[in-house]
Amino acid sequence: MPKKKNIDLKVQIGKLKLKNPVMTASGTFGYGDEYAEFVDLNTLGAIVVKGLSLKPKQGNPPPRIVETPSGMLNAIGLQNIGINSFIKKKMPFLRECKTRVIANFFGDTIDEYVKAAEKLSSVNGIDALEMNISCPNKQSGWIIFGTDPKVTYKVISAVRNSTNLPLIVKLSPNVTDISHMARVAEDAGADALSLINTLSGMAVDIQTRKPKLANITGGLSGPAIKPVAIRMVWECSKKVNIPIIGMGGIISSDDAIEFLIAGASAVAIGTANFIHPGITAEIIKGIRNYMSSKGISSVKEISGSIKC
Amino acid sequence: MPKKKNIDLKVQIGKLKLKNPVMTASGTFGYGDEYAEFVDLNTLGAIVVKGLSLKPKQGNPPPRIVETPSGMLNAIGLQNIGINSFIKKKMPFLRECKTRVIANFFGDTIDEYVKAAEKLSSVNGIDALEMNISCPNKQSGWIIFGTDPKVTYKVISAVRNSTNLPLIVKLSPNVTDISHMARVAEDAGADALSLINTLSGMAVDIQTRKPKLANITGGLSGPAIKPVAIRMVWECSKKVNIPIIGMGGIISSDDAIEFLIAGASAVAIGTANFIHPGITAEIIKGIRNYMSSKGISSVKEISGSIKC
Amino acid sequence: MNRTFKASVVENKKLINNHYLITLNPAVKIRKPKPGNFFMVAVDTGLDPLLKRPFSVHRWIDGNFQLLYRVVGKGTKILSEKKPGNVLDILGPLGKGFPAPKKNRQVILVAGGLGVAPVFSMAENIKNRAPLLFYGTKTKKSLLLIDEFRSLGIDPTVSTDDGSFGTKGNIINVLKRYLTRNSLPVTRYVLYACGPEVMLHALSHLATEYKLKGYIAMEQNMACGIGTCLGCVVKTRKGHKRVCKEGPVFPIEEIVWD
Amino acid sequence: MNRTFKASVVENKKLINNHYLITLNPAVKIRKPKPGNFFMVAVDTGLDPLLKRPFSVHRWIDGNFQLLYRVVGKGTKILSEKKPGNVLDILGPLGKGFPAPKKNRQVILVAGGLGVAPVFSMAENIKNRAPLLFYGTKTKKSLLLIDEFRSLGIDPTVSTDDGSFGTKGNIINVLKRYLTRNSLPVTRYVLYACGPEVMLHALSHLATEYKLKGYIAMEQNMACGIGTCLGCVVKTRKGHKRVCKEGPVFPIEEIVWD
Ligand SMILES: Cc1cc2nc3c(=O)[nH]c(=O)nc-3n(C[C@H](O)[C@H](O)[C@H](O)COP(=O)(O)OP(=O)(O)OC[C@H]3O[C@@H](n4cnc5c(N)ncnc54)[C@H](O)[C@@H]3O)c2cc1C
Ligand SMILES: Cc1cc2nc3c(=O)[nH]c(=O)nc-3n(C[C@H](O)[C@H](O)[C@H](O)COP(=O)(O)OP(=O)(O)OC[C@H]3O[C@@H](n4cnc5c(N)ncnc54)[C@H](O)[C@@H]3O)c2cc1C
Ligand SMILES: Cc1cc2nc3c(=O)[nH]c(=O)nc-3n(C[C@H](O)[C@H](O)[C@H](O)COP(=O)(O)O)c2cc1C
Ligand SMILES: Cc1cc2nc3c(=O)[nH]c(=O)nc-3n(C[C@H](O)[C@H](O)[C@H](O)COP(=O)(O)O)c2cc1C
Ligand code: FES
Ligand code: FES
Repeated sequence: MPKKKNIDLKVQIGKLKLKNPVMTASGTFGYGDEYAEFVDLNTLGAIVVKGLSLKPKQGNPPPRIVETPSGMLNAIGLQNIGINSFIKKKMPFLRECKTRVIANFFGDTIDEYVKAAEKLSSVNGIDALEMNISCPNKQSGWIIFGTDPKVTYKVISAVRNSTNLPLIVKLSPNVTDISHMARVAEDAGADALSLINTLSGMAVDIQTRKPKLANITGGLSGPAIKPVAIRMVWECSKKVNIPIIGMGGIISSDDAIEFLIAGASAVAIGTANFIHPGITAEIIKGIRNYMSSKGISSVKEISGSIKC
Repeated sequence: MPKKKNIDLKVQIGKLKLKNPVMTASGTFGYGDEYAEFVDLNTLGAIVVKGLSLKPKQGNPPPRIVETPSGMLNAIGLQNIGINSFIKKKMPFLRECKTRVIANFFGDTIDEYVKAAEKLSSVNGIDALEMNISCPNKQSGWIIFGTDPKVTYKVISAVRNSTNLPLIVKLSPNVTDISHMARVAEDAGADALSLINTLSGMAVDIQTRKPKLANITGGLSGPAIKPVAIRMVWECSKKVNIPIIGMGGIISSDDAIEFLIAGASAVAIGTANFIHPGITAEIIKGIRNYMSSKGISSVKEISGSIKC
Repeated sequence: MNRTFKASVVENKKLINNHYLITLNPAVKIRKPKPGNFFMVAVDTGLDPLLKRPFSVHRWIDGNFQLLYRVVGKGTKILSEKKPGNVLDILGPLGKGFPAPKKNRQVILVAGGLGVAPVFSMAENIKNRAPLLFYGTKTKKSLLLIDEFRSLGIDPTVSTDDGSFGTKGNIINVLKRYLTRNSLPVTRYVLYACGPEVMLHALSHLATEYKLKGYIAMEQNMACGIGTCLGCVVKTRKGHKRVCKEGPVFPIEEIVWD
Repeated sequence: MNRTFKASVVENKKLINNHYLITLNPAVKIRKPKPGNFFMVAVDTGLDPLLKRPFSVHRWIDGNFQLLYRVVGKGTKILSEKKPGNVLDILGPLGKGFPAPKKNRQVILVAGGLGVAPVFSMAENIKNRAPLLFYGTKTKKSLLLIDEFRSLGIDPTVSTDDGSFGTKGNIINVLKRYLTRNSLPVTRYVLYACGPEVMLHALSHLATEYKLKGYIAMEQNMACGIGTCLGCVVKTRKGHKRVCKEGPVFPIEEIVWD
């Protein structure tokens, strides 16, 4: 196979144009600044920031994380500095980065989601919104927004009507039929889907007989969940027409390419940033090498190219 | 802590009395005979055999298994020798083992489930039935029996009415609310629950762009899924009054004890048998040592002893 | 004798690019493996890689055994980094080996690439039967064991894909030409083959065409190695059969190719 | 200078039961760590264990550094099996170290168990300030570095839980008795402590009671070590703070105990 010289890594997520398909997963890259030492942020497709809420949140008490086989559980509890501080303290830095900035956000009520979306939409330098619907809904007994199709539809359409920015909906994987939830999100006006968020899990200390996380349960991420994530991306990509950002356990460019082949248009790197803080740049390089060695000129050709 | 001499490992699953809480997980221990070389079968709490159907099944084409980080995907496709051959060829051996024999079974239709249950119930030496409801339902467009509460209720009650043996229902973990399915199973007459079955997953070969399994998707098992399994056992044990057999990623006695503390009354060892064929006996020994070092006299004291 | 045991690495030698020869010393006395048998090797102690890896027995030397392997993925990579003194968890010997050839048969050994590992073991076993060896590889550099075969009194007929040694082209064609030029009745020959699927497939066509009998060693992803996971099946004329239990060696006519 | 680097094992020595001293040689020049800084160490190359493990810098010797660690779980077990020549992936130095003591302060070092690792590093740094050392362990056998402290000119005041060496009982009580017997105004003392949570908690009570100032090094499960996962927080009077970033060393009065 001839080695390709002109490799086109550009992808488009709705109206949002990215220089390459590699983004960071929310909550695993802080607000970008901590990683500047390890990776040239300008090379990234996009930076997705830690989930934001209207007001700052303290999050859960420690311990908040525990390692599991090829994975980790986290129960950070969505600790964040709040949208106002984010705009004041973090956006000046992010605006200077030659990459896309995607603001991940959430709320306890539909109203909070809408207000957060409106506020973020008016900020110069934010290129898209990613709404996290794996959060408990105060109004319906703290059941996760993303597990009841009716509530899911309602909160997404409300947000849709309050922003003109590209709207990415991040689905909860803890459902019976993810492709149904994907269609609901598409119908409600999502421009793209992110999947997957963490699987709900738990670990117990057999010496103390106490849960290893203060919050009892937490979200499972890392390589352990990759097979579930790949399956969900594949199932959803057959059912919706909007692009999918694939994530869950990506630790190498091979993993990223696997997501693209299965149907993702872009990928996000999460837990792997903790292990190799420079991993995002290496994954971009690896995708380029793969394309070059296979004679593929545009990364778009890889997306959804699975042969079943 | 004083070392205990009298360690009581006996547990009871409905009417079924086991000498200890360690069973084998269906599909990972064949029909027991292959393991006789590696572990004294008489020491096991119970042997759960490979899932049986009325007629023999060829299963899926290869490749059927692929390794994933700390786990594996399988798409055996429920290959089995059929109930008749099982009774004729495998039961004579199993009857001689001084352990409980639990027949795992499934069907394509409710009628097949009932017939299989009836047939197995009349066999001398079978101590309990475990019905696998993670199988596609021919009558409703091949949707899994265990993911639609109404169908789940129907198939379980039908089986309940056709057997007097202790009936264990093995739930599918690929649902939004496992504790709801657990209650449905309890209402339908299950004497106990097994959880979890495998998570639905997938892997793609980035060189050929083909799924790594001929069946495209498969079931994820092994240590990778343990946090999800522990969480589900815990959630269900709070909601039902029938005993739970916990499984999913157990590879050591510490793992087994973790399941017991989280709410399981017994445990089943699956994938670990492939890695260490003698693991079941070691896990029994490890539970005994744990109890001895903690001064616990009955394993029943461990079950559900989590401190949240 | 238990088939689960620990063995310590005596030597782990790089032969050529990516190909290694590891010598293992079992901590206990183990059954002597037959040519075609294999071992499941745990390359590390953590939970990733999770499953043991299957490798054919290559040689058996005074209670030690050797495996010949190629680095293809993460398990074999880790294996290649093992040093003398490291201890590995092993299961085996497993599977059905090559059956002994009937009297008066001319044995034809066929090896493709690293299929030469078990074929050598068979050759050693039946060297007094003056077997013929047809051995194909990609290129001259990946040829292994030529001297060792010669010291068994076997002069390999070699082909390489790029023609850098022996005949250029695939070894099944070379074998075919040999058969057409030879006058022995086909019933006098018996094949023993191991190699990549595409080679075995071509060989089975040749066997059908020439009505040749013989045995081939198959590969398939494995979890247990002892017949219980049903993961390693291949399609045969009698339904799915397990490579680890009914195989890895199958009568050539039994395999159904897609 | 990049803080991700590879380092090869120079020596990995068992000191006492379960306690090891590893000497690492970075492949590139790295920043010199301060007492209280830590490194995140990848103990293996597979995906299990997945996360790097945090260890305080114990000593820095001509560009090499040493970690003193105890085998408590699977990561440290694997680390203890590393041999000279093995290469590890490392991140660091990380976190805020112990601040330099103000002039005229009498430094009191307090170490519990393996907390002695960073405390020694601090002691080495300020040996000319004639620090006092209060050092408690379970039993005589688990006492480490006594000779090394002496060679810094420090004579440790020791207590053991079982009384097998020094005073019997916990070291905070020993320190308390020392303070009650001494006439220096409390504002002249400054504490530098590392040890198990229960010891630090007791020390903080003592500090409150005696209005002592000082610094303690905290531990918490970590994923990233660089402040982004928010996994490693502890409760402080100013809300949750990250052990890896705002810590591991905190002013003693800042920590809120449950
Ligand atoms: C009976 C038998 C005998 C074998 N003998 C040899 C030998 O003598 N020398 C040698 O180099 N190789 C041999 N192989 C192939 C060898 O098992 C694989 O190359 C090896 O498992 C790859 O592991 P990996 O982790 O490096 O690759 P990865 O691709 O990372 O492995 C991922 C998974 O796929 C499985 N896998 C990948 N390739 C194969 C394969 N070809 N066959 C079976 N499973 C595979 C692995 O076991 C593992 O579970 C044999 C295979 C079988 C079935
Ligand atoms: C800043 C800091 C400095 C440390 N310095 C030292 C040192 O110098 N020497 C030493 O022996 N130990 C030190 N520790 C503790 C050490 O990190 C743990 O003992 C080690 O991570 C245990 O790993 P494991 O895999 O053996 O245990 P496991 O229990 O198998 O580990 C499971 C998970 O829990 C985490 N974990 C377990 N115990 C601790 C702990 N006490 N602190 C943080 N994470 C933990 C592990 O990192 C891992 O993610 C330090 C911890 C921190 C936070
Ligand atoms: C520590 C941690 C914090 C996270 N915080 C958020 C968050 O604030 N918002 C969100 O949508 N997802 C959050 N996630 C989920 C990740 O963005 C990602 O979906 C998930 O971790 C799977 O990818 P991975 O396996 O590559 O980590 C978090 C994950 C981790 C591990
Ligand atoms: C190869 C394989 C075959 C299986 N076959 C069955 C089966 O026939 N019936 C069934 O109910 N579960 C089957 N299972 C699921 C296991 O019994 C068990 O629920 C699951 O693997 C989780 O446990 P583990 O992680 O310990 O393997 C199978 C699992 C594997 C890996
Ligand atoms: S590898 Fe499990 S049946 Fe063959
Ligand atoms: S370890 Fe990630 S924030 Fe401290």
